Amino acid sequence: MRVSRLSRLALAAGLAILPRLAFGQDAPPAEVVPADTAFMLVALALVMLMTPALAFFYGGLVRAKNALNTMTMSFASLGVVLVAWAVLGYTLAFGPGNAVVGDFSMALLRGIGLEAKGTIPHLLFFGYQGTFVVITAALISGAVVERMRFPAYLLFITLWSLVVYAPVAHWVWGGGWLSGLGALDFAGGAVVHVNAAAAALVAALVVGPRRDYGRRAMLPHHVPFVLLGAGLLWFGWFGFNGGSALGASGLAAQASVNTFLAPAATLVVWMLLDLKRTGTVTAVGVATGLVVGLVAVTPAAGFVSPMGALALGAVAAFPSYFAILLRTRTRLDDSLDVVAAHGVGGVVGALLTGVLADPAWGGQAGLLTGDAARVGVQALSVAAVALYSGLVSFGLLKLIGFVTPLRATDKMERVGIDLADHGEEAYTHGEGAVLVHPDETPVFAAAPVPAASPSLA
Amino acid sequence: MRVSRLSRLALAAGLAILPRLAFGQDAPPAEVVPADTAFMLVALALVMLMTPALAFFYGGLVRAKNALNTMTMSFASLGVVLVAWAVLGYTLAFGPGNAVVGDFSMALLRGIGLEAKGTIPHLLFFGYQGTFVVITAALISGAVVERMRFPAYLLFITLWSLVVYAPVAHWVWGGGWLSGLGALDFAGGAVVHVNAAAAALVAALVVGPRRDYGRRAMLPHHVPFVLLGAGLLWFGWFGFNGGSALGASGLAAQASVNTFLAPAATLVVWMLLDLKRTGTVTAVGVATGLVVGLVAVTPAAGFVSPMGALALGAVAAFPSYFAILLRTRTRLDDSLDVVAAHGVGGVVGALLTGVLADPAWGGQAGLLTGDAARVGVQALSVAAVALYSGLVSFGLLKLIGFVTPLRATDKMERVGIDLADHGEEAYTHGEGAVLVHPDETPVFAAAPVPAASPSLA
Amino acid sequence: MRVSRLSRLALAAGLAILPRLAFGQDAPPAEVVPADTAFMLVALALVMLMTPALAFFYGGLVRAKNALNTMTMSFASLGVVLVAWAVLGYTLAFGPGNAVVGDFSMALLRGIGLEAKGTIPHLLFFGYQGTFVVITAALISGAVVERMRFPAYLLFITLWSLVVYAPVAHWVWGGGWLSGLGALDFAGGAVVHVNAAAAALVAALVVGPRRDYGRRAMLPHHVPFVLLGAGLLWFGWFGFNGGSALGASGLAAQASVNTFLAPAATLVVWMLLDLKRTGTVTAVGVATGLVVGLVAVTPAAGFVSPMGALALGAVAAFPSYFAILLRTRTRLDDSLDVVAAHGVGGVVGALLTGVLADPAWGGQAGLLTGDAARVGVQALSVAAVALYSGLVSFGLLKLIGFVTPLRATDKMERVGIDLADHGEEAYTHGEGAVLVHPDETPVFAAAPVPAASPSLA
Amino acid sequence: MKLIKAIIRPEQLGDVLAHLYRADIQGLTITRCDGHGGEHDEVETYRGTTVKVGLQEKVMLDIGVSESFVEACIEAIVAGARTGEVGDGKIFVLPVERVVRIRTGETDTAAVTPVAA
Amino acid sequence: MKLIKAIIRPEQLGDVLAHLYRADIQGLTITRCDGHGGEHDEVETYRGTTVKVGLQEKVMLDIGVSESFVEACIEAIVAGARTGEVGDGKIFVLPVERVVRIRTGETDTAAVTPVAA
Amino acid sequence: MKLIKAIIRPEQLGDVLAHLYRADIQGLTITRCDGHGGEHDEVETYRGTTVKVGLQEKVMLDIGVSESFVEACIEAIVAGARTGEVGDGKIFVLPVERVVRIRTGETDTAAVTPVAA
Ligand SMILES: Nc1ncnc2c1ncn2[C@@H]1O[C@H](COP(=O)(O)OP(=O)(O)O)[C@@H](O)[C@H]1O
Ligand SMILES: Nc1ncnc2c1ncn2[C@@H]1O[C@H](COP(=O)(O)OP(=O)(O)O)[C@@H](O)[C@H]1O
Ligand SMILES: Nc1ncnc2c1ncn2[C@@H]1O[C@H](COP(=O)(O)OP(=O)(O)O)[C@@H](O)[C@H]1O
Repeated sequence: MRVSRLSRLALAAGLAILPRLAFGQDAPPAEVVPADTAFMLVALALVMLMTPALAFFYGGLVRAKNALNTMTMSFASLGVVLVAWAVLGYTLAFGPGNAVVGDFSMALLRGIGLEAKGTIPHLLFFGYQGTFVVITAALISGAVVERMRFPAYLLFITLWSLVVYAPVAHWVWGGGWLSGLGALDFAGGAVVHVNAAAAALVAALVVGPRRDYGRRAMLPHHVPFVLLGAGLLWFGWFGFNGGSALGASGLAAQASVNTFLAPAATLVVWMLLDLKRTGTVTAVGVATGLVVGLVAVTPAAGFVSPMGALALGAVAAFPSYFAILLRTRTRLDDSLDVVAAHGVGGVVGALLTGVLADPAWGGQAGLLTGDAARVGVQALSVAAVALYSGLVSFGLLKLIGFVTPLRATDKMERVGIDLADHGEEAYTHGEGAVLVHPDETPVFAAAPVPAASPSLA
Repeated sequence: MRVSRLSRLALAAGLAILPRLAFGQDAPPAEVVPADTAFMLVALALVMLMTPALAFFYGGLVRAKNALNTMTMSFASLGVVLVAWAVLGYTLAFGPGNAVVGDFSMALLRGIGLEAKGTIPHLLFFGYQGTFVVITAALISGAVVERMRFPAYLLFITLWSLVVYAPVAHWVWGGGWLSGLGALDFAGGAVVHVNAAAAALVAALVVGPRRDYGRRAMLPHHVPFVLLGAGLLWFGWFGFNGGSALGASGLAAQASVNTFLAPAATLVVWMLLDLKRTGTVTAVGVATGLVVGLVAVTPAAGFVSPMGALALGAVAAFPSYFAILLRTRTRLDDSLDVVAAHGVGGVVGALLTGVLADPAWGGQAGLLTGDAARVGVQALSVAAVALYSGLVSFGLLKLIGFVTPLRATDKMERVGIDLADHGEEAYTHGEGAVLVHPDETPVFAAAPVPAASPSLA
Repeated sequence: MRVSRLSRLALAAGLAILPRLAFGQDAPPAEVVPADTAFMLVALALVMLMTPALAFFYGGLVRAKNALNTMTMSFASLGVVLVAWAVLGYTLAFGPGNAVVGDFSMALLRGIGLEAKGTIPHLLFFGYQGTFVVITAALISGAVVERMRFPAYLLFITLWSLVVYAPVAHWVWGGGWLSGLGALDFAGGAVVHVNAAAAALVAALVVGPRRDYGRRAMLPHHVPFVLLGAGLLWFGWFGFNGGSALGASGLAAQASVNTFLAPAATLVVWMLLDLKRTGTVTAVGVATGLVVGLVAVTPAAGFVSPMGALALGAVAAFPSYFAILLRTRTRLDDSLDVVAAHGVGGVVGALLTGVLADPAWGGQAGLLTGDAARVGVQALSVAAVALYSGLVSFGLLKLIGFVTPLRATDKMERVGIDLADHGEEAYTHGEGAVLVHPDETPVFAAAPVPAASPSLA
Repeated sequence: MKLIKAIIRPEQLGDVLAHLYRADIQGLTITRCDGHGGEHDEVETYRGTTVKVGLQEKVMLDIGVSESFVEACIEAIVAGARTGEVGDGKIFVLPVERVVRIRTGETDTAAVTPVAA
Repeated sequence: MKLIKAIIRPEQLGDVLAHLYRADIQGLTITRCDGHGGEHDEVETYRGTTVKVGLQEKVMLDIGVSESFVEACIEAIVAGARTGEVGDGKIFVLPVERVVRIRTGETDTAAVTPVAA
Repeated sequence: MKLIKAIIRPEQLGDVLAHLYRADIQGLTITRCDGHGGEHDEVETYRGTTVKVGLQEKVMLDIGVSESFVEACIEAIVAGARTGEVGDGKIFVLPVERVVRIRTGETDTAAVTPVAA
């Protein structure tokens, strides 16, 4: 298991590695280290930025009439999910509890102060973990954009963060049952990516495909935004993977540089596949490819060598590339390919971590270095997370469906969710818009057209 | 007063808290601490980014024909205000001087070297403070966009940074009279937000409303830019509030996590208010709400508990939300709601700091923890700053009005300030544009139309 | 030479300055310092972000039909150039080798681990240097956008990074011949900017001007993107210049604050020049001016005083401003002014470093402080780099021209490279697009028009 | 049946619409366009490149009306669009041979009569 | 020679094009526009500002056809564009005096006959 | 009075304008549009989705001219717009019944005569 093996490594390598979850178990009396705090303060900001970045990555891929809805789906997670995390989620994930879930001991942030957790203030650890749940919940939106109603979405991600994310985080990072099996998940291949992808798959199925899916061309309305989002995601991912070392250690350097190298390799392979298949290198492909590389290296960042990261990135391009091609032949309208990018990418990353883990780079052996069982454990952990996330997400969606409709009406879809659920358009010029004076109550019904008017309409 | 109390706290809590202004007064012989320097180097960059971020937040809210003008108003502050700060502003704010203003001892950066100021190099402290004056001056532009002439604006913010910002910063952070009263302003609720908002209010009144204000719909031309700006502002704000601890301390962790939690709470309340009032959650509202949360937590970040920050964020949503609704019923064309967001938000934040300040989290008591007078001091400090800023800004604008017109002509407004004052358009396709050869002097007069031509026009 | 002088300085000034290239030569047994690692982990991320930033700076300046091509040119560098750097480039630049080039000792990252290089892990140093080569190669694209074929471009920058960048980096930073002459280049005035500009000049000449160059107006399609790119570039540049101190030292503070001040001065001068010449302050000018200031301060950041940086920034505005004006009168279609901004800016910065270098700020004397020969050395280093880069780039392009055409056809240019080489458009609404079912092989030929149809077309 | 094609300033659109609605003319189609006429050219500068932009943003209205409404329609447009400065725009009246309302298939005058709901 | 000017919903464009191609009508020009008719106004809110947006996004087709194709063309448009809800749009048929194909200088019917390649 | 409606390639607009100005035709209105004709379709790919984009970017000119200028106008457009490749576009000449200059209320030929200043 990660904790104990990492501790051994820490001794072996003589490095001040700070395993992510050593706390509250067998960790030595901890003290706050300023340099680690300095790095983690920045890592907090970097990972926070990933959710706005996702808003642009996703927002550029949809049609203009749904751009704001898609972006707001990400931004809203910074509100509802983060508040839920502070109130209840954190303690369910990181409270002692049992093997399956934490407890209520730190509900409403009780007892979380500036004392050391590892080598950083506990409060900072709490905040840093909060950035993870926010982006994980937001990832799901990619499967239901352009037709899920916004209130239902808000309800879903809030509950999901408590009922799905928190326990799964507990299993892997909070001292739960998966952490006992020796599953390697450095920065959240299973907890973040596979978890979100399983929920996305189920949500896409429950909500159903867009009315035009498979019948009409629905093209990205703003590809530069996709690139902007991808660029900022990569930037933030240095905080995501590097920060998962929880200090400014050599391990953080390894994770960061691996986070730099793996997507580069994925990018190269993706461009070559594109060139081979269509004779062109698409910009959307470039953005997608590098995100897939980032996803794949996430579980591996602190366990594989830099050359291993390059190899992992290159190999990870294939399954996701073809999964995307395949998906469009199906009736599964996973609109922004959460499953192909985060699901397939996350699974491949987790398995390759089991293959490529290198005792010289993180203290864990993998298939190539003699630990044949590792890949099995990795597969098991991924399967468990996917299964749990999928089943509970299904239940949640059905439940929410009783309270409020999940699905936008045909008319809303045609007009666009921006107007329907947000009362706004992304790009306006304001011509022909008539100011409603604040005292007139805005009527949603139309202005009455004179009934028997001789006029022309 | 912040300095002395913080020092006491530092001792009491046994933490290496570095009070922002302890320098040159009763501070112990200081030494540069690498970990603190590491964090503050990044904080400098983070706060610098907030001004470009503001350019997008503001730029998306105006009409396309004024987008570049609005954005350039922010970017220009990184030029003129920063140079003024290096030449004169810093010494007026942080030079010993008297209770009202600094002196000229550090004009032209004299004597500012790499020696320690607190635990970071003095030069870094200077640079970090420079990022604050740049964004504060840029904030004002939100009240005068779409009709103030650009040269007058440049003149105004340059002088304002010297005559208004520098003294006010001296009062609160430079050892001036307000710092003697015990006013709490962690990262600039009064100095930055109330200060800018008062100037903005006056500027909106002096320059007057846009010609179409209240008569025609003037809609945001690019809401995704508003979200981009808000996202990057939040990101940079970790440097703004976290960095105000001036080191990688527990205080920085507290300030950073509070900066993460408060806007989340504001966001949730804002969305609910929106839902309740119009049945929709607007994206502009999401962006506005989170900025209001950030403003409100600014004075409080290092003085309140995380739960306090959540509460503060939630409460702060109400006054600003309704202030924005109210403003549109008035003739006050504070076009981008600087007063409602930064003024009301800043005042509410300052007062709530007085209410929620928690001795266990920063060493200062507030109303709820027994110091009933605190709220009064907070109110006084806010009022003093607002009054001074308002009055002097008024004088400055009148003065500048003698030198160069403040206000764009009707025609400029109609055509858009981008063309009028910048000779550019934000989005062009170039069709119908005729290249002027470099040797022809560009004539602003039209090409002569043949006088008695039989042709058709 | 930088190494030895810096070492002397380090002793003299009693500061923990970490000269960039002291490693593997006469450096004392090194140890990893957590605070330095913390800062450099962030610097890595910051400089990485500069390449996406460049994508927007460049992408906004071209016409909409080439926006994706231009942006992808930058993003692709994060793939191909980075992989080449890991495989071979790094060892050619930083391997011991001889005075001209490194060797193959660290090919495929052999021997690069977490041991200290200076005060940070060697692997982190490798990654940080990787960000430099990526952006340098991407800079070149500005000279050939809107008409160079994408596959040829990919080939070119990959080879260029190995055959040009790596040796030049070796000369200056890897212990090569230029580092023996005492040339000062703090963060890459010569290695990055002059180097890229020389290649750009040659590439613009070899590929030839756009068909419409000088005949038709080709306007920036999206000026806000230019500002976004400039803002993010500035942000990242704190990692570029500050990080070149390779630790969280006073030197890093000096470099960072100089990186803040110099562009501010350039901006002010640029705005005044604009105002004087055309009566308006252009937003594109603002973006360009600040980038020129950043380029100019790059070689100087760690060698000049803050007042020196202000002066340098102000002076550096003039040559680049007029170089841009001049360029449009020539047949040299350096489309995005790589030569005027990076070439002229880099040369001016290098020379002014020789003039303004201040022993009190970095330990090196310049013309004004008594070392008259310095400017000559600076000129020599710049000339050597420009010459080598220009000549080898010429050879490379000619070579690649044998393998695959460099230049897009007239038709491709007319339609836009986005469609031609990427099969995408930047902004689509999808109307009129017909879905091709995955099983139909996409035919590039048109749908057959019925030959003898009586219909109307 | 006529098609009235009016080119006006975008900032006058609101006023023109108000006048048209008051004249009971509700059906119309609007297109953004650029016009060239007797107005002065704008000079723009992008880095070293100076251009003369002879085109001004305009808005084009296409309004199908029956003969009896032609006068009222023109008057409403003129009332809303006139500023008196060069560049106010033009109105063209084109003959129409047939009109079809797509929803119902009604033709001619019936096609442009408003729905009574 | 007629010019058929049809205003339709943007989301129906694909269907309309399909019907037109099937009717062997290949030459056409499309413009994005905004329409006002009997449809309900949308209310939008931006901060404190509430606006009624009376304009709906539409697409305008300009299709030059010879007389014999007028019926087929109208039928194709109606078939592709009708949803039955208010807002489906209108078709105007205008007389054309002359058509020129720019590439060849051919005029009238020849100008709109498709190239045999 | 005629309305000349020309659909041309956007990249030829500059040349067409130059020719028109030389022919003393200054008043005109330009709209961006998309055209379909005998040109090849472009194939675009976005992730797994492949689409055929049958529409090419075009520019439409609306030019009101008095009868005597029709020939000159057509010639100017053809001169500026012809490249010889498929896709050069079409010109339609429509009859106009009335023209009004909004600024002055002048009608017909007077409405399109340029201001002498
Ligand atoms: N002959 C014409 N054909 C088509 N549009 C025209 C014509 N003349 C003018 N316009 C349109 O009307 C607008 C205003 O015309 P202009 O001649 O500048 O002003 P005015 O009508 O006030 O004299 C132009 O920008 C153009 O869009
Ligand atoms: N008289 C008219 N002239 C020009 N365009 C019209 C006219 N009437 C309607 N339109 C266009 O047709 C669209 C639909 O018309 P509307 O009257 O709302 O629906 P319907 O035709 O189904 O009754 C409008 O949005 C507008 O673009
Ligand atoms: N019948 C038509 N009605 C309206 N526009 C047409 C028609 N035919 C062609 N066009 C327009 O002209 C453009 C060029 O026409 P096309 O037939 O491709 O080339 P060419 O005229 O050179 O044979 C088309 O893209 C379309 O915009």
